[in-house]
Amino acid sequence: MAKSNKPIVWGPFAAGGTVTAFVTPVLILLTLLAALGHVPDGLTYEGMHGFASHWLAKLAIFAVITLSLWSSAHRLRSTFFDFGLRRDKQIATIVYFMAIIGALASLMFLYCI
Amino acid sequence: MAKVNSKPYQREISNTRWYWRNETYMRYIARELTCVFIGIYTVVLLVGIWRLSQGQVAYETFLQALRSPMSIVFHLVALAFSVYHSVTWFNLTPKALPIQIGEQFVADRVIIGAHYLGWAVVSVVFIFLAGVF
Amino acid sequence: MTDRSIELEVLRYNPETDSEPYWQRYSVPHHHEWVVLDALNHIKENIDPTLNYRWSCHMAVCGSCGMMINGSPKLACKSFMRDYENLIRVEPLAHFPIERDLVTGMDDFVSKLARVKPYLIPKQDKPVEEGEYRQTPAELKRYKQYSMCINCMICYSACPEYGLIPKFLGPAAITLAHRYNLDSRDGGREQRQEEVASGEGVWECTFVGACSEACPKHVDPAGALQQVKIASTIDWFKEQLSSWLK
Amino acid sequence: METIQADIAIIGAGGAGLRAAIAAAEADPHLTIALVSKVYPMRSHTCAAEGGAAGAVKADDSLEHHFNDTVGGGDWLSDQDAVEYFVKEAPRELVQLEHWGCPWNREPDGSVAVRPFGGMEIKRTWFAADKSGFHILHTLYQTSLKYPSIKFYDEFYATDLLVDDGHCRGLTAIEMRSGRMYQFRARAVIIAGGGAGRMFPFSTNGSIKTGDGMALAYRAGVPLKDMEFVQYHPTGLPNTGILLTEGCRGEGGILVNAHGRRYLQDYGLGPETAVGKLVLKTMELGPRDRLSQAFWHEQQKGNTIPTPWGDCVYLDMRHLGEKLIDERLPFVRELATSYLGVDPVKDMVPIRPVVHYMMGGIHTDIRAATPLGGLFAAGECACVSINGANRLGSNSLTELLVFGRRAALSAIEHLNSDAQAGNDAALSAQAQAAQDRIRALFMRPVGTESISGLRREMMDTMELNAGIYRTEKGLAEAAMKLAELRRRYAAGVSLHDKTNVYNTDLLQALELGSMLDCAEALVLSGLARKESRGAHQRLDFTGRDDMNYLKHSLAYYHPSEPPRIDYCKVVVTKSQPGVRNYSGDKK
Ligand SMILES: Cc1cc2nc3c(=O)[nH]c(=O)nc-3n(C[C@H](O)[C@H](O)[C@H](O)COP(=O)(O)OP(=O)(O)OC[C@H]3O[C@@H](n4cnc5c(N)ncnc54)[C@H](O)[C@@H]3O)c2cc1C
Ligand code: SF4
Ligand code: F3S
Ligand code: FES
Repeated sequence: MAKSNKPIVWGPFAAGGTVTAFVTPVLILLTLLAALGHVPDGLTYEGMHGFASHWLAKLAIFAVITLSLWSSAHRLRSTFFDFGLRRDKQIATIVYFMAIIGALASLMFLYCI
Repeated sequence: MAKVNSKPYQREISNTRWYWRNETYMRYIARELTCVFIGIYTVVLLVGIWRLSQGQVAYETFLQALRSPMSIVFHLVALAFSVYHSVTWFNLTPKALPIQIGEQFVADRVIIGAHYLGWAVVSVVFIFLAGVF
Repeated sequence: MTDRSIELEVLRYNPETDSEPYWQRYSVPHHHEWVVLDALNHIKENIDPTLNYRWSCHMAVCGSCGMMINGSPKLACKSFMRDYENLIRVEPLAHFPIERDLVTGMDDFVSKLARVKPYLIPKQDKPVEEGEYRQTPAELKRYKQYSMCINCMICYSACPEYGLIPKFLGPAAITLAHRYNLDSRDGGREQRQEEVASGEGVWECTFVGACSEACPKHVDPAGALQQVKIASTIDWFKEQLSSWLK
Repeated sequence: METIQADIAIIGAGGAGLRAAIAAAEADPHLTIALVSKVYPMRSHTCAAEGGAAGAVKADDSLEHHFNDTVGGGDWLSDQDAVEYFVKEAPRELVQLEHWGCPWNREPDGSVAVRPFGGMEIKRTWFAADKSGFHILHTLYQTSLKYPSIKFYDEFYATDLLVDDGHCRGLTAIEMRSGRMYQFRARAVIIAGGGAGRMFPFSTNGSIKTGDGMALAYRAGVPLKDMEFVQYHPTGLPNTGILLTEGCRGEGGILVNAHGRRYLQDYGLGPETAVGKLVLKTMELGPRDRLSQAFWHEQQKGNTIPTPWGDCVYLDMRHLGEKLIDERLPFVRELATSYLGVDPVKDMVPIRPVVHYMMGGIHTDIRAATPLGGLFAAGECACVSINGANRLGSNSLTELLVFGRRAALSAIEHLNSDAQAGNDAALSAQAQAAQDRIRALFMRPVGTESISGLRREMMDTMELNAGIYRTEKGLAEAAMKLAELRRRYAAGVSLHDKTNVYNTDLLQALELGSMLDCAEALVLSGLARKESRGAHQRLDFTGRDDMNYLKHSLAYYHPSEPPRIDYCKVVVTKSQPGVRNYSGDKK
């Protein structure tokens, strides 16, 4: 039996799971503040724009978005399976494709900032 | 002993409802479902970046949109799920990455504790950078 | 020491006479120190000699007596009656074919076990005359936990992915492969990876973790499987990298 | 009936059977080896062994020491040529197991660690925490998966040997999952069926230890040797009979009576040693027979603690500390805590002697060959004899390895000499007869004799009359009772379950038959041995009598009458019978 190529999708999943575990809750907390009307300084247009202009910040944002999209996509794939949707190939293609689109989009937006 | 009719009985497992069978499975499914919320939230972030790239007006509309009740509810639910993801993820880390120093393995709670600490530091740094204080 | 009696519902099946399994109820005395296996033995000896199940050691080491007790896979010889209410439901281990009553088929597990080469493939051969391989207590400890598996198949019964995907090599077999991979004397990991890192190998595991929760010997197959995934992933990227660099 | 052809058929896939299979597969990959076992190999009772396996490897030890401890421990009933072979092969086998991956405990420098056991001059027990047998069995089983020439017939219950012209040429076995009978034709057969402790109601033995292997050979005309020697292990949990390994004492645990007093010094095992300071071969590190007998005397004196499960004494390990207990005796802690609710780290554990091991068994010579051509035996079912009148703890696991391998090598020698296929028609007729006998059981209407009833009566008799101390009267009563039970079994036992698939009612009926045969051999051998030696203690003949009884008993089967008891010589080479000295002043 041949070894599987799963690592190529699993590696970023594991990385993404770790990243989201560390940062997603606090990010949600921050945008929640904004949603409640208390926009923190850093989340105002000036604040964000200033921050996101730096190439290092761009890289970080790109990494967070890409990895968390990827890990969500990967988990979604197995969750579909767990819910009884057994067309794994098709589902995998769709969810990973969407994650890649998201990653590319973020790349483009960041480039535009 | 002459005629033998051996046919093992294969029980069916429900493909779509198995996770109701016990608490462990339900906890697992809840953990897996965190991906939906984290995923959608990431898309929200993505939209934010997009709007940011379009200039101040666009970005402010985005901030405004965040204030809808739907968004607030979503944030609360997503926060709960993402915290659940973090907790489950960190709690399982020592299984996946055990550390052996000399003969002994580092105790699970030390590894988990270190992750929680890191999590707290990261969160505080973010809050600080975001200028909440 | 009998204070009360307790009802035991047992899933019965005889392929020669039944088209499907059915529940049968027995009333057994309750003794404080009895395990479910004692109750089954009581039934077999005093009530119904046609009840069939496997057991031998009565000390949680032979791995024969795995069965579902109130819906969870357990060793009958390690499940105390006192920990249950007045009705205990006993079924054959989930996910396995029922041969008869509480006896399930072992073939699948046994052949999977053989496939992962669960034996030492030495780094270097050493004649017996030259004595033992050296292995420090630290090196021993590295894999010791994973060598405690009694092949009771409880983890297979607990793992929903095995239920959904019967081809999945499953927790215990992969854990035993990992046990040898971690052994300082062993050099056979590459050979085992052929099975272990295949699609039907470790990659069917979604880290449900139920295997480790259920394992009566605290082997922690879930942990082993995640370690195998990480190591296989590192392998894969290394392999890709080195083939690019060529 | 389907026929399965093999070069070597092995009955039993415990430690001995697996070792034999591997040895045969390694010696000649072209051989077909049929490994027939009534349970999956890893369920065999070798998995229950806790303490460890003896082999002299350390610099302070020697083969000489191992030899002397074994022969003295066996009260000079061991065959000394066999013991010599055994101690010589032992280290090699243990190293071999290490090479196959057995997780032996280690010293800081990476060499194998050893622990003391009862009756040893020098500590020499290799151990894998307190799951030594478990690790040995799984190492052997997993290693055996390497060899394509080993064919596993798991959950096949062997019912009869096929014998033609004074040669064993195969066996019949029932496949449990189908109820179908098969005949196995083999040019050599090795029996490795394990012990028979289940004859007794209170035993460390698993449910599968019903003496089938012994009975197979016995009924085929091979005598059972030294069956009267039954080992009681001094430290069993009183409610279940679960064993707490001798390693408990090896690591420093002590025995105290109801008054909180150590008592072994009163029975020739003293002078009392300091708690926590191990002195080998004395006090708690005396041999099992002596310790179990001391318990009996304490019980007579009223120094034991009454419990709902009978009288007990305490095993005190509290001074060993949690760290040592968790590292070296974790299973003991788990067992005592879950099955008795007593944590040895904090509490004294009530224990009492429990039937543990059969020194006797199928008569074999030093080559593991039985008197029947083509039939070999190894493991607990065999009696070589290295264990004599009392086995030293941790010699059995080693014996499985040494003589398991030896049996395979002898079987191959046999194949290479004259082994023929035998007379096909005669063998098939025998197989047919075996099948008919079982079919007859199915035909019989459900009668008055229940399997569990007969079994209970047998167990009660054995407990009452063939225990730690025996008398003429008790043994004679047991002999009568067993003759009666055998008769009732033959005439009236019937099955409630008349279906084929995984019929454990049938299995238990057949196992009961084996136990009754073994029990009768045991009791009659005991009745005939009018002396006290090792584990065979007679209240009416209290001394050892080398003049008349320095010989092995041999019980010969008779289908309807009690066995005939005969004797054969004990091989004495370099150690003349002496005094078993377990008092600390021996030097
Ligand atoms: C609790 C306990 C602890 C022990 N601790 C130690 C220790 O620390 N050190 C030590 O040296 N010794 C110890 N012993 C003794 C030792 O473990 C046993 O003597 C030894 O394991 C027996 O091994 P075996 O291979 O002969 O038989 P087993 O392992 O009992 O195997 C018997 C095999 O025969 C098969 N079989 C039986 N009947 C049939 C049949 N009719 N048809 C087909 N197959 C059949 C069974 O399926 C099984 O595979 C201990 C024993 C017990 C019970
Ligand atoms: S890993 Fe645990 S549950 Fe699974 S077979 Fe081994 S001992 Fe049983
Ligand atoms: S339950 Fe199953 S999915 Fe993996 S972690 Fe255990 S094998
Ligand atoms: S009977 Fe051996 S594990 Fe339960």
